[in-house]
Amino acid sequence: METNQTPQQRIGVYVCHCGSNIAGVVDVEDVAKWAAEKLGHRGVVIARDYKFMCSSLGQELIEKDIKELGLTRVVVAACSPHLHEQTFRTACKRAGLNPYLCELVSIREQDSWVHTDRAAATVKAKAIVSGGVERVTFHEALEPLRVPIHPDSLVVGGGIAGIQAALEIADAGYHVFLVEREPSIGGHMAQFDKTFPTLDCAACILTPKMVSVGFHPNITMLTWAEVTHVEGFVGNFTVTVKQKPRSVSTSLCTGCGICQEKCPKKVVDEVYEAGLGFRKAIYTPFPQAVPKYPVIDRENCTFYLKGTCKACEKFCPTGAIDFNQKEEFIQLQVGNIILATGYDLFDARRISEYGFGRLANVFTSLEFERMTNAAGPTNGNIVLRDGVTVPKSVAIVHCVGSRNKNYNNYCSSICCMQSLKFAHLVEERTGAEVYNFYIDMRTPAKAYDEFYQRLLEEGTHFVRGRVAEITDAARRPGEEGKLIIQAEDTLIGKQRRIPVDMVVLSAALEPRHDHKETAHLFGLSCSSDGWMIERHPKLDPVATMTEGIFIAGCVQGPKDIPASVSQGAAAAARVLGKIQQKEIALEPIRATVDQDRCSGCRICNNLCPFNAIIFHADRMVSEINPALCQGCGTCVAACPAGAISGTGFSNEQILAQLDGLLLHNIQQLSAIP
Amino acid sequence: MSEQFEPVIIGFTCNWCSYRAADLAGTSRIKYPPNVRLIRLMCSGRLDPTFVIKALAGGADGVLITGCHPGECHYLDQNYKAMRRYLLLRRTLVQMGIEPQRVKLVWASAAEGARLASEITKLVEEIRLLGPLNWPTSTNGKVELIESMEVPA
Amino acid sequence: MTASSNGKPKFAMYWASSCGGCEIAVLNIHEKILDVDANFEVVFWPVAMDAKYKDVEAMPDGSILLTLFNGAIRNDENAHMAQLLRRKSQILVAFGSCANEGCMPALANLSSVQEIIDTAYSTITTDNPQGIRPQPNYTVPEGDLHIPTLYPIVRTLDQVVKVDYYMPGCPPESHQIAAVIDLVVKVLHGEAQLPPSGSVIGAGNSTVCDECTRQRDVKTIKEFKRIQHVMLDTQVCILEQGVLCSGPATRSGCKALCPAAGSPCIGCYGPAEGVLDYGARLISAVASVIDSNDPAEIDRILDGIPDPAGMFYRFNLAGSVLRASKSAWLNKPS
Amino acid sequence: MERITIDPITRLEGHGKIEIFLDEKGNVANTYFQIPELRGFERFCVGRQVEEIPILTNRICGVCPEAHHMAGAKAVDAVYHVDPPRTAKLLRELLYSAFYVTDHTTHFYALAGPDFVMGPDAPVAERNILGVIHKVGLEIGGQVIQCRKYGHTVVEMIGGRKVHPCTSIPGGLTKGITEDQRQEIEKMGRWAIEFAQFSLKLFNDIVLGNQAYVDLILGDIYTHRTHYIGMVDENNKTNFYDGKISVVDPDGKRLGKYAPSEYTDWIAEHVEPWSYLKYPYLKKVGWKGFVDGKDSGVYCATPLSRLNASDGMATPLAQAEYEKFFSTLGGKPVHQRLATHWARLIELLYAAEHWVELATDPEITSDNFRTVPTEKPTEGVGIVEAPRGTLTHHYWTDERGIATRVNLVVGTTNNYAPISMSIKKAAQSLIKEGTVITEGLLNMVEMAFRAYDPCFGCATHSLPGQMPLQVTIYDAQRNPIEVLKQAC
Repeated sequence: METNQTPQQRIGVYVCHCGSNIAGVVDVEDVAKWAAEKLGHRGVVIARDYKFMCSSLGQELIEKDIKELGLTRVVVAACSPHLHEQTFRTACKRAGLNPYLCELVSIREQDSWVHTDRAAATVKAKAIVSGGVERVTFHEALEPLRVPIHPDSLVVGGGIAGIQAALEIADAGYHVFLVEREPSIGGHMAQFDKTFPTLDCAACILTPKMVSVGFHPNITMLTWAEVTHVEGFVGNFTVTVKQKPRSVSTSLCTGCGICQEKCPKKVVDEVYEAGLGFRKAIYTPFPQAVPKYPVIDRENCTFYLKGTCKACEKFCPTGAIDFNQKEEFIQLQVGNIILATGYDLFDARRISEYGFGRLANVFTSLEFERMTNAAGPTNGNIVLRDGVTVPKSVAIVHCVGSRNKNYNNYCSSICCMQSLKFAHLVEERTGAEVYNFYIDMRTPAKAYDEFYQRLLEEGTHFVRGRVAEITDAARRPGEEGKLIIQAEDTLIGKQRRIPVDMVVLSAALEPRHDHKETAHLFGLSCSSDGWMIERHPKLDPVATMTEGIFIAGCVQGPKDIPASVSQGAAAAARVLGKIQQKEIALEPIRATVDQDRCSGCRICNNLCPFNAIIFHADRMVSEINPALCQGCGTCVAACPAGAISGTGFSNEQILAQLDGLLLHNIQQLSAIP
Repeated sequence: MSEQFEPVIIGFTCNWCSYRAADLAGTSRIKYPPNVRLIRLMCSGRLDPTFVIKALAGGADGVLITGCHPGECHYLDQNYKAMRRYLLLRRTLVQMGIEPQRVKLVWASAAEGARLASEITKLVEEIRLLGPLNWPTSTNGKVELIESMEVPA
Repeated sequence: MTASSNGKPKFAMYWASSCGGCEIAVLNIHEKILDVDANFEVVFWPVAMDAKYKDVEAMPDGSILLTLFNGAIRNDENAHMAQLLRRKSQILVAFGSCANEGCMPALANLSSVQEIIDTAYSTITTDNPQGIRPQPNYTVPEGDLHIPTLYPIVRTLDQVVKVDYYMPGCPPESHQIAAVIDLVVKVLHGEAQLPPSGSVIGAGNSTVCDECTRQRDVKTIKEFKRIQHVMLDTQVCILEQGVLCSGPATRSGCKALCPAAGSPCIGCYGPAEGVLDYGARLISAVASVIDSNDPAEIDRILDGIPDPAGMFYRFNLAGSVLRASKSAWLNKPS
Repeated sequence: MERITIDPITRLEGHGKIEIFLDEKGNVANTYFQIPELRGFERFCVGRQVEEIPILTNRICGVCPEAHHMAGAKAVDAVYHVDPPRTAKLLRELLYSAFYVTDHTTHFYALAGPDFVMGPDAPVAERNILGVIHKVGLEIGGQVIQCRKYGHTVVEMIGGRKVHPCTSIPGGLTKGITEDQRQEIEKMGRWAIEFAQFSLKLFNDIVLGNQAYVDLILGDIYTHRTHYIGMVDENNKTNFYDGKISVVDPDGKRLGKYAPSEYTDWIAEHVEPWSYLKYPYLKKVGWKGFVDGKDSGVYCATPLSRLNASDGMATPLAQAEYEKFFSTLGGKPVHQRLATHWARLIELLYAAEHWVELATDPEITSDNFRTVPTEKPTEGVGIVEAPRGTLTHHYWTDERGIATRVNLVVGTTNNYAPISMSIKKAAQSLIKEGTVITEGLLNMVEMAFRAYDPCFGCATHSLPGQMPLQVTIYDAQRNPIEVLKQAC
């Protein structure tokens, strides 16, 4: 049995109270005492408990013992390695012990915080410590792998978050590739008219940023383009980008716009105008588009459909139209990636009782944004579908698709403020009666609640309750030809029917429809809602589990413009930090093949998703490229000859930990209470 | 403590999802029975059936194997390899007279602390019903019995 | 080093629960057998000479230099002889699959002894109306008769006594036996060193694929086939053709005889260096290359392996981590 | 009561143990020959993929794995209702003939030889293969080794390995042989014929030329009037690989022939509580205990039995020897057990001749050595003649081809009862009124034994005829008064 042949080490065990976080449930003194007594024959020479091991005093305790007792291994029983592994490794390093000879085992997240029975929790803590002691015996002194960081970066998504991130990095003097799926950058913000709570014009604050992106010497914009493949690892990503054919030569086009005037084909603009307005088959989404070059929408272009027309080509003064453009694949070398792919708007049709798509005068928030936009389809006039009638009463429904277990449990966090903004604009531009139907009013950020107060004064009606139904079936006098809002007013505890001319649905923000593909493409994981998971919800909101890939803006969760901008900047700062380091130290967790013992059976050959395993047909052996290996250990587990070993998680380490956890190393089990 | 049988369960977790789910369960103070002891692997793809067999032979009454949800593996699709091994291993264990319910595969993302906790609770209950495994090679089993046993006349 | 009267060190070979194939394999080294005769005094070798058990017992402990022990431990007599020869020998070698890992007869560890006995004495040809079962102790009119007691499970030699060296194979290939004899003779003449105690001798340090000449590609298996249902390509890896082959997990040293003969490796040379559980290794490897991510489909594919325990632990069950099925351990019919 | 224990090697080693009980007068009251081992193949073959069983059952016996592999192969053919191509059958039988040559040679020279070549009274130390070599000349030793080599070479060429062949599967073989191999095999076969003839001549000169030996052979001690069984082809000529089992009574009258599928109508097995090995007997006649004669179901299955049960040999040279055999020993059937050694040499010659016949068959190198089974597996019986007796394998499977039931009636087992009887007879003839002719006893019992070439590897696991005996004679107080030993 392995445990009998383990090399003897001088091991120190340090049990943390974490204030009362651990000590409150686990008898830490007993655990330490037990380790000293029962694990002495396994090499434990000292076992201490201390209030806060992670405090500088706690760390000094370890360093002192290493020096004075000549410890060769250290086990710390405290919180999750994901929190403090580095802390204690560094402490060991300071004391001259290789940091990888330290093992941090969790008796907080996995014990004291999840159990209540003191006795049982203490036994479990002992088992966990014992597992750590057996495991650490087989740890090897390792050196982190150092890899150079490529100074260029990739930002995916040209919304406000992506723009901010790109500018920050570019201004710092490093090159950025900005990839955007649509013909222009700008994202959702470009569709808005006013922004809450300041009500300043979205375009006015966004366009300058877009322009500076367009002209920035350190930014290469790839619009009408998509990332199709990501390879490599932090510092050394190889990214393949598909450049969809614009059918317009960007080198010749001056963006004069004649082609768009002359194009005979009108197309309903589902994206930018939210279906309210039209664009041409050759188009730029909006006048301030960056870049200025239009694209030809080949699904709708007469030439591509019928083979004739070519009006644009005829009238283009610079001969920039190129019907034969093919899609291209561009390879980028980057060191870091920022993902800022934003959100999709909840499709209000899914809540049929709200009648969107069925009842003409039910509008979505985005439609309303366009309507209120001076450059929008109605030149900023708030009117019914007929395009002329000004509503005398308007209902604004909050939480459409949010905070609803049938659709999305989460709060989309912007709808309240957006709805208040809508209410104000209706009030201001039509003087109509405005009813806001809300569940809870959420106005937490700076100057938000003041805005709410202002609305209250403006006389907007606030009804607290979820809208049950929106119908045009009149039941009472005065309801004819109106949209009736059926809702319970939870403040007065009454069902109410309120007839209005127009309804605006504040639709939820949802993860991009293709978020799963995106996650897989970049090797990230999503929460069950579909938002990308950050490395730590509080302490590391823009980093991900994957080194070198960061997230900013709504891809991480619903948020408003200021939050998106600060995340863009934060992600950029993280990237700049990495670039500054020039090289990065990677966990030396890698698999290696013992060339003598490898039989060349090739079982492992297609198990590696990173193509790190190479087969040498000449010598009939397989080999692992440490630069590509990510250390998952799948090949280690699969190798039938046991010829592949993995540092950090070797069979010896895991089997030893197993024996320890099962307290095989303790002679008489009766020793356990 | 009560007289009821308290199984010992070894859980194998993925560094990127289920181990973090366990952390999350902790930070959210979600309670579950203390019968499970976790081992951290970099990925469920690292799971060598030897570990499971060794755990059972070494005195564990059950084994929990956890990994990222299909399609969400941090290493793209290594969790599928874990699933394949699990399905074949389970068939073999049945022949060895080990109830299949003793070895369970559960997917849990880093966000699913609550789910992991409830899966652990469920497994503990299931195994409590099955009773101890006490494999004879384990310290709590009776390995001596084979020296002494006579063929019944 | 103990020398006998004629100055030659003493040699012994013994079989416990085995088939005799190991002895045949030794006889098959042909002329080499004379080297043994020239360099050793053979004091105990049932197959080749009159074996004086009482003399063995009379020998001083450790007076036999080298004992090759084949056969598994099935009953109390086997265990007794293992202990006796351990005492008398300086170097005890577990010789052949049975002594090393139990071999195929250890598949008996999937059933209880009771089932084994009941089956043997109630077969279709057995005329046994009173359901007689052989008894370890039985009294006939003339006196008492004894036969050995079967243990509930088959055990390997090193599960009973300490073993110095392991020589795998069913049986060990003669060229390997010859090589080991050469080595020992060299050691006797001070021209070579013995490997560290506990090592495997007379085998390679890779696996069978290393010696297999079939072409190999990356492996993706959509269906497991039974050998009788496929016409195997003679040039291509057998496992890649969907037929289970133990080659990838089995220690090299046999020159891949079976695959060369068109049939899959059955694993008689046992696990590779440092492998704790042979079957688990093979399960891990084979399952990993199944070409599906859909549990239902994987299960369908696995139906192509109707007897995983029998296929993956064909030779290694007694030497595996679990060693026997629960019903065998507890001698309770499953 | 006095008790004599004859225990191969030791009571504790246990590869067959003889207990002799004397009555108050000091005459033999009874003898018990016990087999102390059971490995349970009939149980643990169940649950296996049926195509595995011919490989699994190899491990019953490392001395005659070829026999088990062949019986198993024929059984799985039957289970899958598939008829292998002619080439497959030829190759299997070729492998089997070569094996027979090796096995019979080994037995005659290494085991039986010493008794005759050196003479029963030669000193223990010389009565072994080395003694034979010294007496008859080194080249004989060389030739015996050569013969073993040749045999195993053929086994490896066709069976894939020297010990425990692995190439037989349902419907045929996994490989064929090349023309080069065929030529080599033929060459070795022709050598084997000469060697077999030489061996017969040696037997002729040394044994038949020596009246003392002839008397010994014809002596009553070694005579049992039992039934005999053996496989014969459609012309009732002895065959080892395929055919029906011919059953003759002590008068040589053929009671009938049964096909493999019919074996359960003919063979049953008796159980004693003091031995792990069962006692097969002729069902139709019935179990009457350890006795001779027409009314006792006890039968014998050895080279002698096969000659008694057949009408002759299928090859010319062997046929000639067959005729000489019976004319010399006074017609069929021959009941003297020691004649088995001669019969074995005649089989050796037949095997060698057949080896060459097969090796020169034009179809032997064809690559049509497999038929892929198409029918659902059910149940099947395979029978071959192992050197030490008729070997029967019987498997049942479910529709997936997983064995659900297995029955094995194994070579030596057939002779368990007659061996026990021979032992008793030898003991009785040598122990009278308490006076024990110890030297003789040991020797005679051993020779009685050796005639059957018992392979308890097949039943338990010790080697054919490898029965170095130790006799301990106890007085009434069970104190050993004399210990005698005998080498092979």
